Amino acid sequence: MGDQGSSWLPDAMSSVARDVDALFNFVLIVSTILFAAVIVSTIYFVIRYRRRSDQYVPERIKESKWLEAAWIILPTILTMIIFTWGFRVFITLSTPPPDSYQITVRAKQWFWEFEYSEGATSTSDLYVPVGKPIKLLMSSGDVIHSFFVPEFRIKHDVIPNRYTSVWFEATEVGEYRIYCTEYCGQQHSMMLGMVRVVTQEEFDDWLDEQSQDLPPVELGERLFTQYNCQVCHATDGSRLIGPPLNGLFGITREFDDGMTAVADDNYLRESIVNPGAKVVAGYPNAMVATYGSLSTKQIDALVAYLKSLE
Amino acid sequence: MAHAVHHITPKKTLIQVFIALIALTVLTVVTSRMDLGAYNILLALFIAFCKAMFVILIFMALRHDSRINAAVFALGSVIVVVFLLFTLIDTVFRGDLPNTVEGTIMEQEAADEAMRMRDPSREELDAGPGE
Amino acid sequence: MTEMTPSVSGNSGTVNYLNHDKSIKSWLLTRDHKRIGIMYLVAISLAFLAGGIMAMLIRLELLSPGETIMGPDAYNQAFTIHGVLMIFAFIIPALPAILGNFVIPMQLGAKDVAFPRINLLSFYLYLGGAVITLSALLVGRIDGGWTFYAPYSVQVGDSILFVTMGVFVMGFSSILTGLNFIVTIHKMRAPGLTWNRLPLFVWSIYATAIVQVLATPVIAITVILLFLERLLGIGIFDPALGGDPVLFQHFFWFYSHPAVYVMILPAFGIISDLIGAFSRHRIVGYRFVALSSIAIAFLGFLVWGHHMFVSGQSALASTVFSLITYLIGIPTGVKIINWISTMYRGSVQLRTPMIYALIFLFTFSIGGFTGIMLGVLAVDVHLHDTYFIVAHFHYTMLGGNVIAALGGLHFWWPKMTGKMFNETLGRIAAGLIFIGFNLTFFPQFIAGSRGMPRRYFDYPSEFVGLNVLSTYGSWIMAAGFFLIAGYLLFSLFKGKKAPANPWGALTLEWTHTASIPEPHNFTVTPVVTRGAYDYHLVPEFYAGPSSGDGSSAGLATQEVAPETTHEK
Amino acid sequence: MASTSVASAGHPGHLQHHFVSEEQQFDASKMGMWLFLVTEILLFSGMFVAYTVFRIWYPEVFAHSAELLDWRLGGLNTVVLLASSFTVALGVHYAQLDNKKGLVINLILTIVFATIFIVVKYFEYTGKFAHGVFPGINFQPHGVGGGHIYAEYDIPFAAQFFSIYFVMTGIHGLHVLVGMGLFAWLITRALRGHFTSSYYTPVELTGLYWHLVDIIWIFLFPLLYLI
Repeated sequence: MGDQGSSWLPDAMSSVARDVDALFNFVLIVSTILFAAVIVSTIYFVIRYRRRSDQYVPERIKESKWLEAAWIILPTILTMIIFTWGFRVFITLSTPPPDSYQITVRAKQWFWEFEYSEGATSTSDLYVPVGKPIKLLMSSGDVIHSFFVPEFRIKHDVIPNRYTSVWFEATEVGEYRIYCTEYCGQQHSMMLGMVRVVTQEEFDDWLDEQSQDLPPVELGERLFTQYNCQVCHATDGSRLIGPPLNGLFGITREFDDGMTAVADDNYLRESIVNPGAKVVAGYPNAMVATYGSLSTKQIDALVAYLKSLE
Repeated sequence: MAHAVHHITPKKTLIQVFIALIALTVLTVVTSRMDLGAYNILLALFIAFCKAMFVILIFMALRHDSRINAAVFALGSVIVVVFLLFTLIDTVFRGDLPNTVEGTIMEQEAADEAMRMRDPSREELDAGPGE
Repeated sequence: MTEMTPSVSGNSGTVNYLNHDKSIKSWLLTRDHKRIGIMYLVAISLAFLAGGIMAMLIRLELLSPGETIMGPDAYNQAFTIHGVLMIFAFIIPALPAILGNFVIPMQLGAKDVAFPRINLLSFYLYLGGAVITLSALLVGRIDGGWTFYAPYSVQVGDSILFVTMGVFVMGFSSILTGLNFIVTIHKMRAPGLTWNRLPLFVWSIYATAIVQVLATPVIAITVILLFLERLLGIGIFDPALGGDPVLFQHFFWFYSHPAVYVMILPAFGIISDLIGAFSRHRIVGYRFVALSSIAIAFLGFLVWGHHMFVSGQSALASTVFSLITYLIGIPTGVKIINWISTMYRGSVQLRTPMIYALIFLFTFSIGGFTGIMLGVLAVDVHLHDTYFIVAHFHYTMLGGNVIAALGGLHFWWPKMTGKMFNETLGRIAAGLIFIGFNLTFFPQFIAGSRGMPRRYFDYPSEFVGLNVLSTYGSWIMAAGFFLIAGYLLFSLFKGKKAPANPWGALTLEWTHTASIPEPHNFTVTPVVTRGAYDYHLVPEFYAGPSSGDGSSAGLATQEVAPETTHEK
Repeated sequence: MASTSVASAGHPGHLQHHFVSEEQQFDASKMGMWLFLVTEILLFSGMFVAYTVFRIWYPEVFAHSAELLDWRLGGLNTVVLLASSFTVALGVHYAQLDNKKGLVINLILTIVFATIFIVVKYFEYTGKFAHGVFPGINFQPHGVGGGHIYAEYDIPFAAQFFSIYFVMTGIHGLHVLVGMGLFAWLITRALRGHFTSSYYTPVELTGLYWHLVDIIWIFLFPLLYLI
């Protein structure tokens, strides 16, 4: 069962979260006590020893070597306890159990891709079964990102050209937000995701469903939202960062180099895979060319979906 | 007078040091052509260190300079060592816990490629990460 | 054995550093440390104003989720400009270059710093660096945050070349300032001013200068390598070419962590001077406070990796860096205890500078304790790169450096300008800043530990309340800063004439120079016979009827056999 | 000792007003120079760290790539630079003895050695560039020369080695050029008789700078050429 969080911490929803919280709360309480001592003694001294006469010069107080030593030794002991404790929890956090279920994570500007061992994939939404250790093997396709789920108390940088990982065991079914915490460009704060913790049966069903064939338009629509396309492209004709995409198929488009082209299958395909090739007049060449990794089937589905938009 | 305090290094000493430096240069070239394994680099660095000390102590006259200048130089060198060692504590031990993989993805792909070249039958070998 | 009477009067009619030559040229080409300090004050205040405006825009944008007043592009630029200006153009130079320049030679009993021309050069390097940095705005978007992490900084627009070039040039300014102070403190002390008698501000600037000289060259080479990475693709940092982005972080933090001690150590010195003067008490554990600054400066070089616990560096490195982080926390904590003990059985007077010292004890303690939390390996994993970090950083930097800087500015204002500011307004402004500061940044601790990441243009609705509080706080704080600017400028024209020693302090700049000091500081080189805080040795100094609030008439330091202080 | 006869005899022209004595001024300048040298060391330390990190990661690549660097040219430059350090030390020696001729001759010799160093470096660089050995992404070794088939050196991370080589020797070479300018300036001043045994601070300080440039090369030579 997950713990209720405090006013300081969100709910603790992973097996390690409670260990982290205990440590956090211990340091917080000790700090608060010491801080109160600092403030109370300051205020007391300021009032008690306020200047009563301009002529008064206080005597020099005797300094006690023992007291000085105690001030040094006691905090040292205290911090060493905290260090040791923090180190042990850190090792737990960093070492996935050997029986972990592995999911591959690919971070790109500005979304998360997840690939499951059965071949299923998902974007932005990470499906995991409850009560089972999950290891995420992560890498980045462009710049440094960082994978953070507050409720699980886990975070690790996702870097290009090297695999890093985090692990967690969700203790309760629910939905927990994924944040990117390493500044990665314009849409950094929109690079969100969701961990959907489900029961083992639901998870297995979901994996099965993923391997079934969806109709192309439906699959395309799902991909469109999964890849956060709607952040930049409206489907109701309004202007966002990129041009709106409804009613697009078959019309003639003008580009910023003065050329024109009919929006056919090939144009749509090219605009997904290589967005800088033809940039619609009046819009910045801002789309990141990270969609080349989509499979042919996925691109076909997206094109089918775009054609269906009125 | 102020300048009377300054130490004047005798010409003879300067010449001796210069000859020693040339000799050490020859020595470092000669030893580098012998195969001493890991000791090659240690020896080369030791010789370079000796040469540097000659230059610092005699040419730069730190031996007769005020101690604070020697302290400044020593402190700077210590900080360089700190920079080097503490960075190496990371880079040499990168991937000591399973949350970071030691090698880069490029290296793994190159290794996998090399294996596939040797054994074309193992098509299923993936560039993906090992467990 | 001679009797030496310090210059005591105000400034009327006498020649001082401000009126001896009023031409523009005499200012621009001055080698007088005091004038250079004043020029820094003007330039750095402008940088603070610009950075502060950015901060206000950031807070305004975060008043509500989604777009409030600007889009993500503008927001990302705003926090990058805020960070770069505040770190490199404001907080690193602020205390050494303004107050250090103005005060240190006088506290040493010297006529000037060791290398006055280099001092002027470093001012123009600072100015040039700041201009280069800002010229990036003309080139394109300034992006990437003040940390310039590779490979993002390798991919963004060319304006980052100007930003980093500006940082490079300002770095040289910082190096030259530090170099100047080290030599000055070693070689230019007045006769009798032994190391054990130095004001603690001098000690702290000395420790700061060591860090400036040793750490800053590394940011220079980091910037050079980043340049070459962009221009030639040398593949040291860029992972696409086989480089290691984590190595960039080592390079960056090897400078930038010690740099936070450039920001905070001078603040420690000012707080020591303030608490000593307004408690009229010798600083308890003087030697410890002095030497711990040096120790902190050195240990500051050994902890940079605590910024990288989740970066992918080796766990061994994380462990070592975490361990040493505690070692640096302990001397800092003991300093706080020493300051509080100094008030014990003292004679505490709550003038405006002292109020800032007390605010410092409050805010910096919070900054310190949260620093310990962030040093805990497992807890940092959760808190890293969230608003908890942002809050911690501002509690130590704004709540440490800037609060101390305000205390120091109020403390030395009469010496700089010869005018007293309005004490009542001073206290009101201090109150506004205290309330505004805590209201701005305390909610950020909670937002952070509950999971709100830093550098977020948009945020989930659960964080709205905390962000609204924070933005309101920023308005109160801004009001405080504008009030200070107002009454300080007002005092220039209408302020009461300041006596030579309005606070009854015992360091040389108060006892032996006029307010306003003459061009070469001292008519006669002072000879020092006691420590900077030995109030109990000169009770006769305070015996006069009006001594406490002003004239130091009656103070005479006996001259003992002069000692030569500068080493061979 | 502290109150010098010089000070009481009136300020000499080169003594600045804020110093008490020439000795204080000389000590201060020299300490300032040592501090500056330390900043130079730390500037180079960044490159040495990058070198060490990549060498430990890819030792074979570094050993293989270093074959392309000619240790004879590197060795020649080492000797030349050591000789220039020696002449600078002699120059200071003569300045201290009020021997203007000795000072000028040695400063000229220093510039001559420095020029040889730069010329050798120029031929090394152009020899590399001719075969496509550039720093960074332009690294595309080709052709045959000096007994090397350059294409054999087109292996992963060789580009890093040569990037580090060019950056380190490039910044070092820049320091040599700056030093040459300083020595030219010193010669003109020495000829005008500015330096005496009681005032030769610029010679001393430039000498210290030059020795440091030499020390950097003492480490660069085995690390780059003799792997």
